[in-house]
Amino acid sequence: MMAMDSEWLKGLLEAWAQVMHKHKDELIALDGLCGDSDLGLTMSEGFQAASVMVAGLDETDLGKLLYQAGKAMAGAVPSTMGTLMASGLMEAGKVLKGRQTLDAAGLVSLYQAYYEGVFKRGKANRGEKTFLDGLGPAVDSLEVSAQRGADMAEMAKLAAVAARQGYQNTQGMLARHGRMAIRGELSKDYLDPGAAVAALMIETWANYTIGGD
Amino acid sequence: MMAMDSEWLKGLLEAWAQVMHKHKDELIALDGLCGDSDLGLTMSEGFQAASVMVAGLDETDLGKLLYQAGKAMAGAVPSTMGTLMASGLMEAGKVLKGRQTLDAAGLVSLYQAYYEGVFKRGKANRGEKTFLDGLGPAVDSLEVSAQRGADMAEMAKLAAVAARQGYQNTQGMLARHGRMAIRGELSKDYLDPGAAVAALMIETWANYTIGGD
Amino acid sequence: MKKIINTPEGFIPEMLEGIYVAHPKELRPAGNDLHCLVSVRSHPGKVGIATGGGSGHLPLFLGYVGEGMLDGCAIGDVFQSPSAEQMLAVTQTIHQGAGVLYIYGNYNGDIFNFDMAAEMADFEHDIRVETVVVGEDVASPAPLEGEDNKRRGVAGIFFVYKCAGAVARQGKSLDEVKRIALKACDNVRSLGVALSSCTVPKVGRPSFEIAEDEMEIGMGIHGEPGIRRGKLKNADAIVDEMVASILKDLPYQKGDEVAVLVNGLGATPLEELYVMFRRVKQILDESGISIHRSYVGEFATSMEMAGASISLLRLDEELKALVDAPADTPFFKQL
Amino acid sequence: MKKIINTPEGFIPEMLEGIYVAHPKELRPAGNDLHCLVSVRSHPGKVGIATGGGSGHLPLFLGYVGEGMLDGCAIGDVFQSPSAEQMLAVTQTIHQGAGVLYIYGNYNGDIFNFDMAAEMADFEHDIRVETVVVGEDVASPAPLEGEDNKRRGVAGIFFVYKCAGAVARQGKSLDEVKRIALKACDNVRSLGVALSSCTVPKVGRPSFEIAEDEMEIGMGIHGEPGIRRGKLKNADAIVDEMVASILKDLPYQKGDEVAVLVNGLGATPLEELYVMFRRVKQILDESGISIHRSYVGEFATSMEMAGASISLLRLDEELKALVDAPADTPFFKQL
Ligand SMILES: Nc1ncnc2c1ncn2[C@@H]1O[C@H](COP(=O)(O)OP(=O)(O)O)[C@@H](O)[C@H]1O
Ligand SMILES: Nc1ncnc2c1ncn2[C@@H]1O[C@H](COP(=O)(O)OP(=O)(O)O)[C@@H](O)[C@H]1O
Ligand SMILES: [Mg+2]
Ligand SMILES: [Mg+2]
Ligand SMILES: [Mg+2]
Ligand SMILES: [Mg+2]
Repeated sequence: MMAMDSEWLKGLLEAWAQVMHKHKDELIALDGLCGDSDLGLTMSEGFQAASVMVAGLDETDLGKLLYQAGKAMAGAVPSTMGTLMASGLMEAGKVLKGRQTLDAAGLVSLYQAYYEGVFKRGKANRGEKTFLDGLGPAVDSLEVSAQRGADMAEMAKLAAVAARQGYQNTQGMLARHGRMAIRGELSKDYLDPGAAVAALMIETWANYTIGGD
Repeated sequence: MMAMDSEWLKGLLEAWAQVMHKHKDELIALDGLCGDSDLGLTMSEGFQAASVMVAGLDETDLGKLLYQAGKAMAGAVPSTMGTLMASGLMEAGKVLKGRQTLDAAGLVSLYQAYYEGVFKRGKANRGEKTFLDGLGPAVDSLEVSAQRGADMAEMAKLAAVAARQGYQNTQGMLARHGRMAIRGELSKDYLDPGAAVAALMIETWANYTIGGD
Repeated sequence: MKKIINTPEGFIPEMLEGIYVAHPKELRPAGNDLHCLVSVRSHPGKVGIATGGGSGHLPLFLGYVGEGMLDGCAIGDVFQSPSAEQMLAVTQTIHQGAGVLYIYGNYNGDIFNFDMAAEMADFEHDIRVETVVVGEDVASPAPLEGEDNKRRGVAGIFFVYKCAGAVARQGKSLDEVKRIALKACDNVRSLGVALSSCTVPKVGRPSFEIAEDEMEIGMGIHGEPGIRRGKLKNADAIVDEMVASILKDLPYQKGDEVAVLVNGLGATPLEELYVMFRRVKQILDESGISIHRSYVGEFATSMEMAGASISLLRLDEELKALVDAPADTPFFKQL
Repeated sequence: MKKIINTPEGFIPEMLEGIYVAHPKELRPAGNDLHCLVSVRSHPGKVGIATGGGSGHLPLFLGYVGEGMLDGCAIGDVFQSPSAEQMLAVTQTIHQGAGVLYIYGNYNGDIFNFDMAAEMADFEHDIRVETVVVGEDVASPAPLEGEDNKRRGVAGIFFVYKCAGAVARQGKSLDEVKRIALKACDNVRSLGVALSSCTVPKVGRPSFEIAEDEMEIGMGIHGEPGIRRGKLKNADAIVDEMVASILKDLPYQKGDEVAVLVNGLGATPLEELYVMFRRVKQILDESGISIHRSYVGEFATSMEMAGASISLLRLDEELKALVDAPADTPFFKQL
């Protein structure tokens, strides 16, 4: 498995940009059911901007790279999810500032900080049908795996399953935030598009981690 | 034949009001072909206002009555034809000021002044497809009849024929004034609604004169 | 017809009621007729300026009654002239000893009634009245020498009010105020483009039909036919065509200065007017004409018509100073 | 989609170009980004006030940047938040040594970005930023004690700008300016009615469907659902329903004074707004509430949406003086 250093991080951001680009139309359609159909555009543009930004930086501090990726995302796509993803990246950057590589614990804290950044910005709780209902179960899973000393590949696999499951569980939840909340009870019928982004992110990281074995 | 005094004039204005009311829809339709469909409304309201105004006046001066009739018309219907009819009445009032009755020459000067009032206000020449193409031939006919000493009934009959003929001759003329002028060459196909009003006025006066024999 | 009104008959009287209760410190009716609006302020010895015309063009006409602009205004029903007596009532009220100037648009009904009012003012009240009829819409050809001006008056009348109002405020004579108004007329040109029709409430259906992909260049503010109907083009192409028509109507030379008015007809968003203004500026830059002052917004509307007009006022030092003078009216304030 | 634009992508950048060339003596961009507008004038020691939000609402937001109102504004694409960095650029430029107050409407995207900008301003530039989020649309229920305010910000934000801008101009502290802005928020309530949709250029079709004989009371300025959709009623009935909802949301008593704003959403003619204002006045008269000052016109639009909103600001002596203070911005002047 490759070392989790600045090259690894740049590669991860590039992989995220690629997957959002690949799933652009799917995300647009998903957001179109109750929202304004922009999610595919903002996620592919936003992660692209973040990836391009860090690719050009001669920097090994993971925290600084994450922070700059967040700022690039924020500048490129000031939509709800764009700003939330930027907040996640920037918070992770603050927490990991000074580190050149990550171990398993460091990886967990990256995602914890990402979650924290999105939470501080959006103030949504678990179960309120947002991105956090996709990312949250993955972070939980990572914490448990790390505690029992699982290896990185296993951690990644389990987290990807948890994120996907979390995304699927958003169907049935009452939306409390954003445009979907306007639908009230009707929102329960739908999957949450933001949580789909979380699932894509974790699955992509998992493939990147395992593929890089 | 009744004397042409203030009672006669009040009766004439009432007869004009009645005929415009009776032909309201016809005038609306006529004005609707190239204009804004208001002519039936403005003529019936305007002559009604003029008639009601003079009916309530304890005044025998024909000039003053005509002037007040004109002012009432002007206040009630400030449209193109409303203002032109008001101008005709007011000019006739100025010319006949001080007279209590009319003879044949006086009657001719009433219509001459009416024509003059409309002409001064609207500056249209004969043949330009306006009210004056209905009233003009009638005034010409009255002048000729008066010159050869025809009696009132005959004068009236001939003038009515001339006015109706004048109205019919507006078909084929190129409109140079008002809304119809916007149509350019196409205007030639239509009869002029204002000239129809002139024909109705003269015919009504003729019936009033002959009927009052 | 989708409007926030009570009845077609009540539309204008109720609108006027609203105007008076919204602007009690600025406007009052002359006599008891709400259609006759005059400024609450008077300046003895000042030439009075009156205007008028049909309703449905707010802020035209009554919106410019105030300091540095007009003294009074008579308005009729939607697109209908007010009566001569209403104009007379305004004239009598705003006469401050120095006579009255009428400034209004070139429409039959208005001309007939203002002329009649002027005669009554003279005959019945010994008030000297002078008249300036504004017709600056280049959609119809310029009058030949000696011919009557058949051009319609559209939004450019704003500049005539502005210049005449400023010079009247300086206490100049009726002849001088009239000279300035005529000078503004000589130097102002306008052209409009319509994208959709308005609906006169008493009529209840759109005044004209226009397809979803069409525009009409030169259409009048009551829906009178324009120069040409064609496919809706993009903003730059529309403005190019409009400004070209306006510029070729007056001799312009490099170094000339103008005031510009980009006017919305009612339903066109301010954003679009600024997109247009941007292009006007580009064209004038290329022609070496500089913009001394600009106005972008709704200055003369046709109720809910979509579209816009462009007016240019060619300036010399005298007109520049008058355009720049302050004004304070319910709808137009310049510091 | 019938608009005078060049391309959907160019719409906002070109609109902004137009704004700068039309108001060169009043507005300039912060940095090189046209989306960041700041006043050309500065007053050392004055609290800076910034706002921002999506485009398509002119004269909101940027139109109120000027003397006695706002110092700067960041705007995004149509109905899209500007970015935190754009807000930060404005913040840095308008900081005059006394900190910056953000005043903006209660929308997710704006909140997230302004919050991020405030953090950056603090962390990266040591500028103290305070925030007042305006949500005064009574179409959604009032927040319960301790709950977040979910109400949208609509045209009533104008009054918050006006009061905060006036007190900032007096040289008061950031805390004091924030206190006034919050006080204005506490006392302002709005409600709108929509008759037709606007079309976002990049989307190309109307944002919502509404039948020829329908209206929606309480619809948001981006087409968010309202309180109820029903048959289009007459003006008095519409205003009655709107004002009743507004009045019952705050305790009012006989003798109270208010400022009133009757705001057009874009395509509704000024004439109709005055018909509405007339009715507002009648109702307030009946309730013993007197109108201290009134505003009728387009203050916050949704491009070419037809409809209107009514805002009332309940006044005490302190707010009255601030509402009355002079202002001089590109789109709003008060003498
Ligand atoms: N407060 C919040 N916290 C976390 N996620 C949120 C919040 N509000 C909305 N979201 C997420 O944002 C997604 C929509 O994002 P986006 O399309 O960018 O919104 P919009 O286009 O309405 O601004 C939702 O599906 C939801 O997952
Ligand atoms: N300058 C003029 N002189 C005489 N008659 C005129 C003149 N202009 C128009 N008319 C007459 O007015 C008639 C139309 O009157 P009206 O319906 O009141 O006009 P509008 O509704 O367009 O104001 C025309 O048929 C024509 O006879
Ligand atoms: Mg979206
Ligand atoms: Mg007619
Ligand atoms: Mg409008
Ligand atoms: Mg508008």
